[in-house]
Amino acid sequence: MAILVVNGISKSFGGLQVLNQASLEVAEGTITGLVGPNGSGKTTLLHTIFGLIKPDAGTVSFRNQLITGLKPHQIYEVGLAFSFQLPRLFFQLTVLDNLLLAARNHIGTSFASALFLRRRWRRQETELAQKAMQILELLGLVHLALHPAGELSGGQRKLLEIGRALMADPVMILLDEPAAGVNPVLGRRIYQKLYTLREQGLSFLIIEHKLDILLDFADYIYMMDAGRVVLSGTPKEVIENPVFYATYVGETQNAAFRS
Amino acid sequence: MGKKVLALITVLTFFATALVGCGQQTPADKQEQEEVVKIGSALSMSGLLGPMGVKMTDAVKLAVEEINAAGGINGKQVELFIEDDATDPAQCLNAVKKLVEVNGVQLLITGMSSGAASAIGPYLSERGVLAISPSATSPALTGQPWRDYFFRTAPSDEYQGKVMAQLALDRGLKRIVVFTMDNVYGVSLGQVAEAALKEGGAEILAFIKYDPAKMDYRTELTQIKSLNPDGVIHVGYNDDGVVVYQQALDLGLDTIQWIGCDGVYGTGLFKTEASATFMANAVIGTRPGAPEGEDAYENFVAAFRAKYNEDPEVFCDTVYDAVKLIALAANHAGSEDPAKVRDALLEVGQNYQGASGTITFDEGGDRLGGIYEIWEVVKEDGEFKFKRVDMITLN
Amino acid sequence: MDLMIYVLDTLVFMGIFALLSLSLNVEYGFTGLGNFGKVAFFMAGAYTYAITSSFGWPFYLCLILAGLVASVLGALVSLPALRLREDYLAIVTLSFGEILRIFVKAEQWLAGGVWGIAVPSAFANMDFTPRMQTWASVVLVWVILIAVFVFLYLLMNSPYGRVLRGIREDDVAVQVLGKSYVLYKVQALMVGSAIAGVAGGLFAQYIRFIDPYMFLPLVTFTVWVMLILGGPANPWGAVVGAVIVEFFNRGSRILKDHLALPFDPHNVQYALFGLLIIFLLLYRPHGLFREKPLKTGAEAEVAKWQSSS
Amino acid sequence: MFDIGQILVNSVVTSSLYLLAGTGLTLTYGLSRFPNFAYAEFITLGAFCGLFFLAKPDGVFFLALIVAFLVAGFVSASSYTLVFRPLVERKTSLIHLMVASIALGYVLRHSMGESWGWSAQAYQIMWPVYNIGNVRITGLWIILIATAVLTAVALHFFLTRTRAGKAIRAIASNPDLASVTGINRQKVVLLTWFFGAGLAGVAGVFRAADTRLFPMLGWDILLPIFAVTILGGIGSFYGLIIAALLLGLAENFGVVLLSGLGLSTEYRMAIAFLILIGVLIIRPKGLAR
Repeated sequence: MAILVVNGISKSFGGLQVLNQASLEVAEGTITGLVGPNGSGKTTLLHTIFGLIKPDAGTVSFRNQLITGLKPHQIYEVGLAFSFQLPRLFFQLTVLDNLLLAARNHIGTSFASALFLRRRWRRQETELAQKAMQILELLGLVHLALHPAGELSGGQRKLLEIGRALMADPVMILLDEPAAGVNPVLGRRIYQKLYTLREQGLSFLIIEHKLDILLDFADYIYMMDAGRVVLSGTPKEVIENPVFYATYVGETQNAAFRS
Repeated sequence: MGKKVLALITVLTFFATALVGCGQQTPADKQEQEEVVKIGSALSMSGLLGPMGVKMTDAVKLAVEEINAAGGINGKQVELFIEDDATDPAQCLNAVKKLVEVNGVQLLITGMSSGAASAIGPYLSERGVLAISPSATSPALTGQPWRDYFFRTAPSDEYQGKVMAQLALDRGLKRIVVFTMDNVYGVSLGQVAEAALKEGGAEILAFIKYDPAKMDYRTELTQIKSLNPDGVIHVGYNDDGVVVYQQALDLGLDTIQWIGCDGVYGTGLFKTEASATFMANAVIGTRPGAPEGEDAYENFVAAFRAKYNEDPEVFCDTVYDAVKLIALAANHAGSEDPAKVRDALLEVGQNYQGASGTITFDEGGDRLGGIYEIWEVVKEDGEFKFKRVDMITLN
Repeated sequence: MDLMIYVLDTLVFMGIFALLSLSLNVEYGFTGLGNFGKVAFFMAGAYTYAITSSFGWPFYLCLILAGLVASVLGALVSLPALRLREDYLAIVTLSFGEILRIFVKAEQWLAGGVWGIAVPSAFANMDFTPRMQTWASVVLVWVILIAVFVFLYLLMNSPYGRVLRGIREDDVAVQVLGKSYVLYKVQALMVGSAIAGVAGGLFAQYIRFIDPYMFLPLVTFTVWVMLILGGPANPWGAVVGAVIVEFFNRGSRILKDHLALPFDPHNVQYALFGLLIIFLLLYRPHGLFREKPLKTGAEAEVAKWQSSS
Repeated sequence: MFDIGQILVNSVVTSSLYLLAGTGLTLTYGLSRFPNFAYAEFITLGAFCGLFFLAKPDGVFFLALIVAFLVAGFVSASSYTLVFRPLVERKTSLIHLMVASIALGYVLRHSMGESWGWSAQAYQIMWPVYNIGNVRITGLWIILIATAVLTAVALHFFLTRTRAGKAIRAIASNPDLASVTGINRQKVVLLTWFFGAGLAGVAGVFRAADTRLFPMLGWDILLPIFAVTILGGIGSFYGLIIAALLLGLAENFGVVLLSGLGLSTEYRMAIAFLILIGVLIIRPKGLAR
């Protein structure tokens, strides 16, 4: 049962065709990996799915609902969450606030209820704070909860960026290189957490360069090259396919097999 | 944090001391205060009216000097406090409040523009502080509820507008454009003239208002040119007038008769040769004038020239008279109490022969009628000069 | 001579400018919107108050209307610019201030044009002495100031305030986290403009006569000086900044009586303010008071968690 | 009824001024990525420099232009080095940069006001006036139009033929790319700040010669210059040329329309504003992009 269907997305910037009829499907309750060499259009595709970039052609549907053309906050509403490759945190806000800002259906975020439903949002705030602390515990950031996000190190920022997507309580999460910039042990821990969430029914579409980790956890893999999807299958099928090696020939020195 | 608060407190205390310091006098100060009469002047020294206001303030200084030389008021010397209203009515009120509440001034020369006068009027009336405006000329000020403590030595534009219109009619101008700057002075003078012209049977082709701060009037002037009128009624000040005339000369508008007013009377208009040439070619104008043969005006001009090595400009004479009238009234009343000075002003302000002509106040504190001069610009020996053509007496 | 009146007068102006500074704080300090046309909304409020009070309506109704009209204008101005880059918002608001002044000047039927318009005092029927009249204005202004202060303090220490601060840091990230930043920005501008409008109403009420020459871009600049000096995103900073600048403004007039200077300190002060701003931005961009972290109750949970683990 | 020929000439004069004054703004805005509101004061400063030469009737106009160019350029380049570059290096936000530029504007304007006085002053040169049919044109306008055209042509060759010119275009179109290709970015930006404000100073002399000279001179034409810059597309010199022509025509014919409708000609400034709003809604990247 496909939860997300991407059909024939094309996009060009200036004269450069970045996405060329890219299509893929994510089955419900799976971790689906998206791999490919640098510049193959993975990040652009992810941004397009989340409405950050308008596609020239093609459609995206989520749970049989067409979401192309929707704004990111509307896509968030239907149950998706997104995590940037380079963390876009609120650097002057505390780590805790960064997480709380991602909370779904928070009463106090609307003008009127912020003023008139104080009781209710304060109660909700307490509950959300506990949830946020659980996520911080997972990410090992509990001691930094009240520090401004700007004081975090690069790796910690990356963790917080992922944490925000978790905080959003989504049905499905789009992650752009969750294991990049963190040490391999922590990278695996992140994936283990994602895996337990998958067990609970969440779906994932993940771009990852650290293939050794991804291949251990992914249910299905898509590979992109030059703006189109060139290969798909289970991790086993993909690594056994000669196209995979052909595409990565120039990449072997790069991130692909770095572990 | 502690340091920050400390620094803050220090700064605030410094200013607070400065503020309060003026209120608390040492015994020596107190004695001194009894011996002086304080007069405050809050005219525009900067902003749009700054150029006029600076010269007017010079005239105030001159008048105060002369009063002190003649023995002061009720035997006391006059101490002058000068503030700047920056051509902003809100700043004018601010300056007046400072003069009254901090310096303890009760006799003021202020309200240079009609806007400033309107802003300070209610406050003056409530506080019972007397002010004379030398240059607020809007007819709208007449009969305001706060006029009990506010006089003006410049006649209402009601009069001059009629003189301008009459001048145009006398010259046989039938198709006329009214071209005024967009402020109280310009528009009210223009509207009075417009009404009088219509009554006199002339046709008003257009009433064009321009922004005196804009300094580029080519489009408006081109429009006038296209309308092809017999004459233009123009109300402006020196600053914008010089640009208007310069650009009008460029466009060849000097073949039309222009009728100016007191605002465009002054050597400021001769700052560029283009403007001066245009005026000599095309402009005649009106202004409140001193009666022929009276030497009050000539004496004032001579004294001003001796002190500042410059000719007095527009409203210098009315502001000079305003100071002199205050002194005269206070001496007459034998007191500097504003209420008594006010009553005395109504008495001494009857057929007073001032530098700006005969001043007679009505009960509302407005200057009555007056005498108007018709002027033109001539070029004599390579020098441009204003020349009196005629005198008109209005009542 | 009544020094008390002058002190009270100073307090009124401090309160009015503190309101303006707080309103800019909503837009710039918390939401990161550069409103360079603050004076337009101040003016809109002042004129709304002047016109409605000339109908004989009670002053509180006029003040509310002043806030409403300014707030609607704030929304209108923001619409073309908000979806675009922040420098466009700056240029559009700046221009709007100039245009609104031209409009009021040119349309004489509306509010007297260049003649200005007289405004009845809110306490005209109460037979007050001048000093009491000023006292009444001080109380009115400062009661409203305190109310606005508390209102903003509560609003900014709520999840709503958190979203605004998030937008200031990165509006796209906020959008990805499910909040339409356009909506929030429009709301922030409406709240900010409403407060500026009320400040304008209070100004008109107090000064009792307004004309277009009172609303020059200098007012906007002064408000920015206050906020940058006091410290953006800190409500105390906004108020303290207003108090200091107004104090300096008054002080420079009085200083002149005691010091012989070759220039008028009152006129030079804007050049000095300019220098001050440049130095602050270079060496102390957070002003006198730093931004405080949010207080929503969530931070209390952290302590429990940290001590238990 | 209306003198179309005269209004056309007026429009071209207005356009030439906007072109001269807008060139520096569009280039610095394109390179440094923030609107410098103190730009107005460079225009005013140029005008005041001209006063040294033109206070007497026998002043040399071209000398005034050159000195205005150098002084305005120098002050602009110093302000960039002393204020804006340190701010940029501190990763100051866009809004802070704009606030700093407004603050700098007040510093410059009030310093000029205090040193030269707030009252309007005038240059003393008389310009010959020529009649072409019903249309009148002054010597000053001819020089102004010629200067604008020559500057445009020279700048065109500079931007397309020289290394520095190409660098300016490269950085304006893609700020990240230029640092990669080994162009000395700092030098290019500094050069633009100098050169652009120099042209603003020249525009100031023309404006003051055509009208009068006072501290608000630059501020009063800042809004149309911003409108022209955005209309043409920020950083685009060629867009600016078209935009300057369009706005010149729109303003001058707009005033005729305004008075035809019985509205105050003071709305002249609103024309630039309305065009600005229209551009922001329909085509926020301007004409050229």
